[in-house]
Amino acid sequence: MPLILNEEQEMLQDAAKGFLAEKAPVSAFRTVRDNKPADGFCRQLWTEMAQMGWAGIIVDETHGGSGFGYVGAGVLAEEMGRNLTASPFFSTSVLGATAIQKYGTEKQKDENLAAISGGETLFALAVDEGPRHKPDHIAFSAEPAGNGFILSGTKTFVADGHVADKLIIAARTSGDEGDTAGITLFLVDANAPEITRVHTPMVDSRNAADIAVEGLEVTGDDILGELDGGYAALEGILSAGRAVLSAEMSGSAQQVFDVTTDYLKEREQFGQKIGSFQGLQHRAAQLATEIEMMKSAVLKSLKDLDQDFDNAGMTCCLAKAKTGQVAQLATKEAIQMHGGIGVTDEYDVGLYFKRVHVAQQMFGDAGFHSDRWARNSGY
Amino acid sequence: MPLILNEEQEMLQDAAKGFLAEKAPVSAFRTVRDNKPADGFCRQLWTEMAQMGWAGIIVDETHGGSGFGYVGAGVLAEEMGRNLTASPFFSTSVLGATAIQKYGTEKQKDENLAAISGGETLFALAVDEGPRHKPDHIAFSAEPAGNGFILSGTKTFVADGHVADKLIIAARTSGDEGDTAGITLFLVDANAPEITRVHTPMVDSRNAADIAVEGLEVTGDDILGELDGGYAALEGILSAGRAVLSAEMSGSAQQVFDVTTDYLKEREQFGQKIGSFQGLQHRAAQLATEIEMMKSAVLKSLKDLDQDFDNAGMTCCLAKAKTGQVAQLATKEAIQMHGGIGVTDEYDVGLYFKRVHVAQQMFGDAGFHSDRWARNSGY
Amino acid sequence: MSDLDKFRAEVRTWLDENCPEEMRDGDITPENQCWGGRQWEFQSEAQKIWFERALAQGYTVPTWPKEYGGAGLSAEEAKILDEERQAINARKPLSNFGISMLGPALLAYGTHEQKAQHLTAIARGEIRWCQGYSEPGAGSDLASLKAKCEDKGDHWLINGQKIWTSNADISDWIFCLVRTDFEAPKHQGITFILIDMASEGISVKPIVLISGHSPFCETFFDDVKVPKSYGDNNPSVVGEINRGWDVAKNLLVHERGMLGTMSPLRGTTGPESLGKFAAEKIGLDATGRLDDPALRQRIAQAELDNWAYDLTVARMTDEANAGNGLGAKSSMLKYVASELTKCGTELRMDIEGTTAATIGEDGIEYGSLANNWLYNRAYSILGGTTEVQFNIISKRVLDLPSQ
Amino acid sequence: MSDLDKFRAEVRTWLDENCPEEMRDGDITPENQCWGGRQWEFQSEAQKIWFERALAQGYTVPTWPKEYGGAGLSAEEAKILDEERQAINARKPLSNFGISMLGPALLAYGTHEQKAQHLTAIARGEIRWCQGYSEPGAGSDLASLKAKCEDKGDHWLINGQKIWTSNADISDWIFCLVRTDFEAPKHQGITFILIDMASEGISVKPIVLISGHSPFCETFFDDVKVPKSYGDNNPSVVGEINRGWDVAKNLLVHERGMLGTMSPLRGTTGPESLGKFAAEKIGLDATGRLDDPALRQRIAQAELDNWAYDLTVARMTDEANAGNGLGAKSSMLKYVASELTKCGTELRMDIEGTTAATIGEDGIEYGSLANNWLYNRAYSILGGTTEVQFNIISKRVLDLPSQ
Repeated sequence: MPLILNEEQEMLQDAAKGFLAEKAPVSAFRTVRDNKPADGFCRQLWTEMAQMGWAGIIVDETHGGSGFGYVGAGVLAEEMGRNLTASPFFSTSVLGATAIQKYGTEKQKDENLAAISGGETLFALAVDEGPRHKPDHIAFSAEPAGNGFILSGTKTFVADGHVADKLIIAARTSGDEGDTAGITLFLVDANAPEITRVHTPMVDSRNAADIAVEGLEVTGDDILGELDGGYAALEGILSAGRAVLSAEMSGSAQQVFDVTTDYLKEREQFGQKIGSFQGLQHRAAQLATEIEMMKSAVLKSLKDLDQDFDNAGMTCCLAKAKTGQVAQLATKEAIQMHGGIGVTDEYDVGLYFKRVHVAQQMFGDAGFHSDRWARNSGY
Repeated sequence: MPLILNEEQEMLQDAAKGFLAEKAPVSAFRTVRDNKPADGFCRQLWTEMAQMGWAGIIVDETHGGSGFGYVGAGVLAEEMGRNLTASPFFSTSVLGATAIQKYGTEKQKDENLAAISGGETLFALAVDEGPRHKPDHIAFSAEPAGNGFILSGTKTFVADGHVADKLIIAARTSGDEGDTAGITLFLVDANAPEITRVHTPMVDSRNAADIAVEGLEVTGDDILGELDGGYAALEGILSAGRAVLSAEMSGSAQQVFDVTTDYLKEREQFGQKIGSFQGLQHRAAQLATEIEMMKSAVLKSLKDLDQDFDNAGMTCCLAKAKTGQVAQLATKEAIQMHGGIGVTDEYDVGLYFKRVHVAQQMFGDAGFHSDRWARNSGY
Repeated sequence: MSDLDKFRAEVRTWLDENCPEEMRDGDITPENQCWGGRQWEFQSEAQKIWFERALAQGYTVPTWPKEYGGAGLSAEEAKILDEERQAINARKPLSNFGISMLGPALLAYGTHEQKAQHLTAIARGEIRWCQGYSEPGAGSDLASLKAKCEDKGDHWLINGQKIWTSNADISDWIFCLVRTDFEAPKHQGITFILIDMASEGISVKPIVLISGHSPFCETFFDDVKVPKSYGDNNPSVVGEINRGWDVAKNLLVHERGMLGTMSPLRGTTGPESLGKFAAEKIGLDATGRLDDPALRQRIAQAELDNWAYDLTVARMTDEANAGNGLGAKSSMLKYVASELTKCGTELRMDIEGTTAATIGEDGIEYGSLANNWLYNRAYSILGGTTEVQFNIISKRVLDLPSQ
Repeated sequence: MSDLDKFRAEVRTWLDENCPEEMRDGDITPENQCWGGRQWEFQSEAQKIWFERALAQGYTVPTWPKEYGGAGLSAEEAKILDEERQAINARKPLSNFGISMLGPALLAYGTHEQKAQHLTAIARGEIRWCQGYSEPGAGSDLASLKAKCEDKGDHWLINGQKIWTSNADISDWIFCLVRTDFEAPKHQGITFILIDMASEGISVKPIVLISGHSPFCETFFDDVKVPKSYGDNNPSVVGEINRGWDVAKNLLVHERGMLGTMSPLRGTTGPESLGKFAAEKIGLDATGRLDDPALRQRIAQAELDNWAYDLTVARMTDEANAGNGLGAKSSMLKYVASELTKCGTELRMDIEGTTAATIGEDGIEYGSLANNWLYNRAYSILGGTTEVQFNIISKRVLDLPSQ
């Protein structure tokens, strides 16, 4: 399979560019940020996205989705990254949809996938329990009780957790905190009275929640995937998330670089366009090269998810590592090359810097993934 | 104590510059390299160095030395680094003299220090047993036998080991390979029939030896420092070595940078001096800054050795780390900025590149020392 | 007992008797700092007492001549005063841009009458100054500034815009670079002028940064009339007309020196090392190493560089004391300090993870880690960008050719 | 069965029947490569047989026209031949600069008679060519070359010096850039000329590199007479006089593409990963990580970058096949490949420690790790320095302004 978009995917990309330019450019994100609606995003926009088929982008057509797979999701995420579009796309249409479609029972699929595709039900994935990503350290408890389990524990940094209708919670059904065996995923109603959600606005003006669960009773029907074998499913969902987040960061990095090269062509100092200074030219050339490398890594991880989902973990890991590094470099260079105005709120480059920081931290930063790669490679 | 040279040290520096420019410039090193004398250095030059008081630079005046301490040794090493001077200075006058003067008995001092200062006896330190520096992993065996010990084992990369008259060997008298306790230093005659030395010319055209010892009988009088407590002494000798090696690398880095900036001012391409290109200017400015940082680190480590020898370990560690990084960057940039002629043997920059590589590896490279620093700092 | 020893003993006694206990917390922040100025209100009685006692002694501006409100101390004496003040962890009684920036320029270039008016008012904390140098089109290339200053006989007429005027909204006067000759080569048509911010036609707009609210403003001049003179031999212009660049250059060097000597990583974690802080937050692995190898490497590198930087400041200071001035090498310190400052908060953001990236419902809290982390991006831009420092190093330290 | 499938079947059979077993080791090195030329001696009977059979088939230069010794294959056919050859791990029967560098230029710019003489001789392995472009004063700025070529009526008279002429000491002819007009703008006075190395006045001096002996030479031209023509319609000059830059530019792009597509880290450790190699040499710590944290980080970064690089080559190839040419982005590949190549051997030197830094009594052994490590410094210089690649990227990819 060649490492380029096919015609259908290119059309999706064009449509996304057009839609977002009209409905959700960076100025729309600023409005959300400044007006602080309780949801943290614009419901009307989300409804229109769902109508475009985006909410069900990876969902099979039989379940009301548009069946574009992960390359399609990545195409959308990249454009959203360019426009800093805030929406429940990532938590619902990537994480939620992947969880249900790849690991759900037929009943779970029937109950959820159409609602995801229609933009009706919002999902959130509750994994981390501390300030840093550590998916193999799950202490959140699921004690057997009668026919089911009782869930108790806390989760942090649950993206869109404040508005989710359903939560996917990684809990421990056996073993110890550091074990990957004994983890089970549960699909629960986010509005259950046993669940307390505290909204945590993030520095990128996106939203998450800290979640505390106290004595929530669930049954075996609420398990997503295998009892005690949820880690593989968690890994699969995280891989999809990492690849699509990488696509989003790639879009942000490309956009901020484009804005910066435009600025280099306009801004004059010392009687010359600053883009004519070789010091800046050489840094721009290096960054442009890194961006090409990043784009290849992202596309490969998305294609791998579509082709062989269960074995795509390592390429998603590498993509997230590379993208984290390049997007951070791109946003730092953007601020520096813009000079004084680069640190003003009025200019957009700072917004990209903040978003990339949070997206880096989500599901592991470049250091996390390089460590993971090395360990997986036997060193 | 201010972080500058005092008047006496400045005079020493001027004298070293003058002497080496006349007697041992880079061309002299090329002659040694190309003619391959068995010693690997020029005996006549060494005799003259000893007459200048360099061989006993750190040796007390009561033992025939010139008592300049480690700052003095560093001043000389820096100038030797500038000129790539090959001599037994490092192994004999730094390692050997430190070992005897700091840890020797009065008898050992009387027997050895004057001979070192006179340039008559050559020393070598045998620590490593594999291709990478690991001073806390000593397997070389010293079995108790009668009143003494029997030494057996192998050592690698013993600098100047091929010509040394005496060897300082780190051996295990108790404990296991990974223990720092149970190491003992022995001072032995290098020409003992139980010792086999294989000359190993290095890529920097300096010389070392692999050493194999089989059943060499020694007595308690041959112990240098404490029985089983030799690791502290070893650390002290290594610290002194690291600081002085850092001074040498600092000299090499400064010299190769000077040569490079001269070239940038002369060489024309595209109708301009290449030093007028901002791309190269900014890299040169960064490197110049790094060199200043390196110089401070080196001087501090030397001063610490003179002021409080036993507690200078960490600054010597940091100096070696910083110097390794900067000197490597400086030699790489020198080759790259010289372009095609930078990779020819005819130009000197490649000689500095090779020397810095070997000096980096000796007694731990920048990675080794940053790991050591972090561990020592509790993380 | 030498004169200096005697002085030290006197200073020690004076400080001990006069500095209120509450002012011995050492830790000046932009919030608790005593700025002075028309709008100034003391935050505590102790702050007021400390200021007044210091003022009476000439210790708000110890090295300035007594006739302008200072204590006329020599450099050695001032160093002793500083040491003794720090020894009891006492705050500075007054600190602001008038003392650090305008004062030195007036001392070097002002007439007696200019000094008498302006230095005295600064020393007494009566007037707070801001700086009007940068313009939207004149950042790194400061000398290309365009704020127009026309000679209208008895007054100057000023039109134009300044940017990055710190605290312009709460300052009383501004020292400004304006263009008095548009025909001359760019460095030769600039004039250094002193303007009352209450003048008609001046308006100020605060700048919001990526880190949130900031002391920076944009300052607009719309047909602002500035008297030629504030009294006999007390012109509004400092130095010669069209020679303001010389005055400003002096100040820029001063500013760069200040930026270059802060201790970059220390501000990040307080007295503790970044690595130890990380070990507490993240924990160690089975080998005793921080349980995040990539982060560990970055922290060790930052600590190594910070150590070498601190030593370089020490070495260059010692060299300067021995008669070898720092010169353009100050650009090296500015460059490294700003990189390390950025690096320090970046690392801490990574150590603290999503906790640090979480902000309140009201946005980024002033003084929070996230606030500092974002603000610190400006360090490699303000006071001369890193690129400008590189240009200075390559030309003035390395003597590389120009194109 | 399509024509191409049929062709594939034929080729497979032909290779199977004709390629000697000994030639199926795939691993061409500068030592066992079949270079051809007047001084050439086959290293084995198998090498000779394989060359002769391929020659008879036109397979020494498969895409060249049959009349000049090729097989006249289309691009698709040539790709199939290559795939099938690689499938049985067969060496190329002949490879040299004539095939890779001069051939394409002559095919594009040569007269029929030039092609008939030179292409045929290349195809038959009779003449070995070297390249005379760079001069001591014309490296990155190649177009500033000064080797002087004067029109003397029936011959050209050449004086000057070339540098980096690979294998000039064992080559038969040289294709050269010389200056025929010293008045014209620098790109417009250059001529591309073919010269017999046996001509009187040519002398060659090998260049020793930091890595030891090398194929590179300096080549001196001292009143060298070159005939205007080697026969009817067969001039010594290729293309127009003073327009040699156009011919050369074509070749440079070709050369850069070649350099950009090698697989940078693979050459370092063979099929194995660098990290696994390090784990074997150095061992793991108690947590299962390589027992050298800094080195581990560097290796992981190199593997990550190498992976992204390989994917980028693949993606750009796919884009080119889909009609979006690579263009100046080839400079990106050249830059990254040379950095990774240097990095790979650096890492291996650090992994192997003093073992790798030890050389024999006779100096650096050819083919040793140390030899490669040192030689690899040249990758970011030869074929256009990294700095030149950056200039190309900023101008032709990013469209940044010129000064």
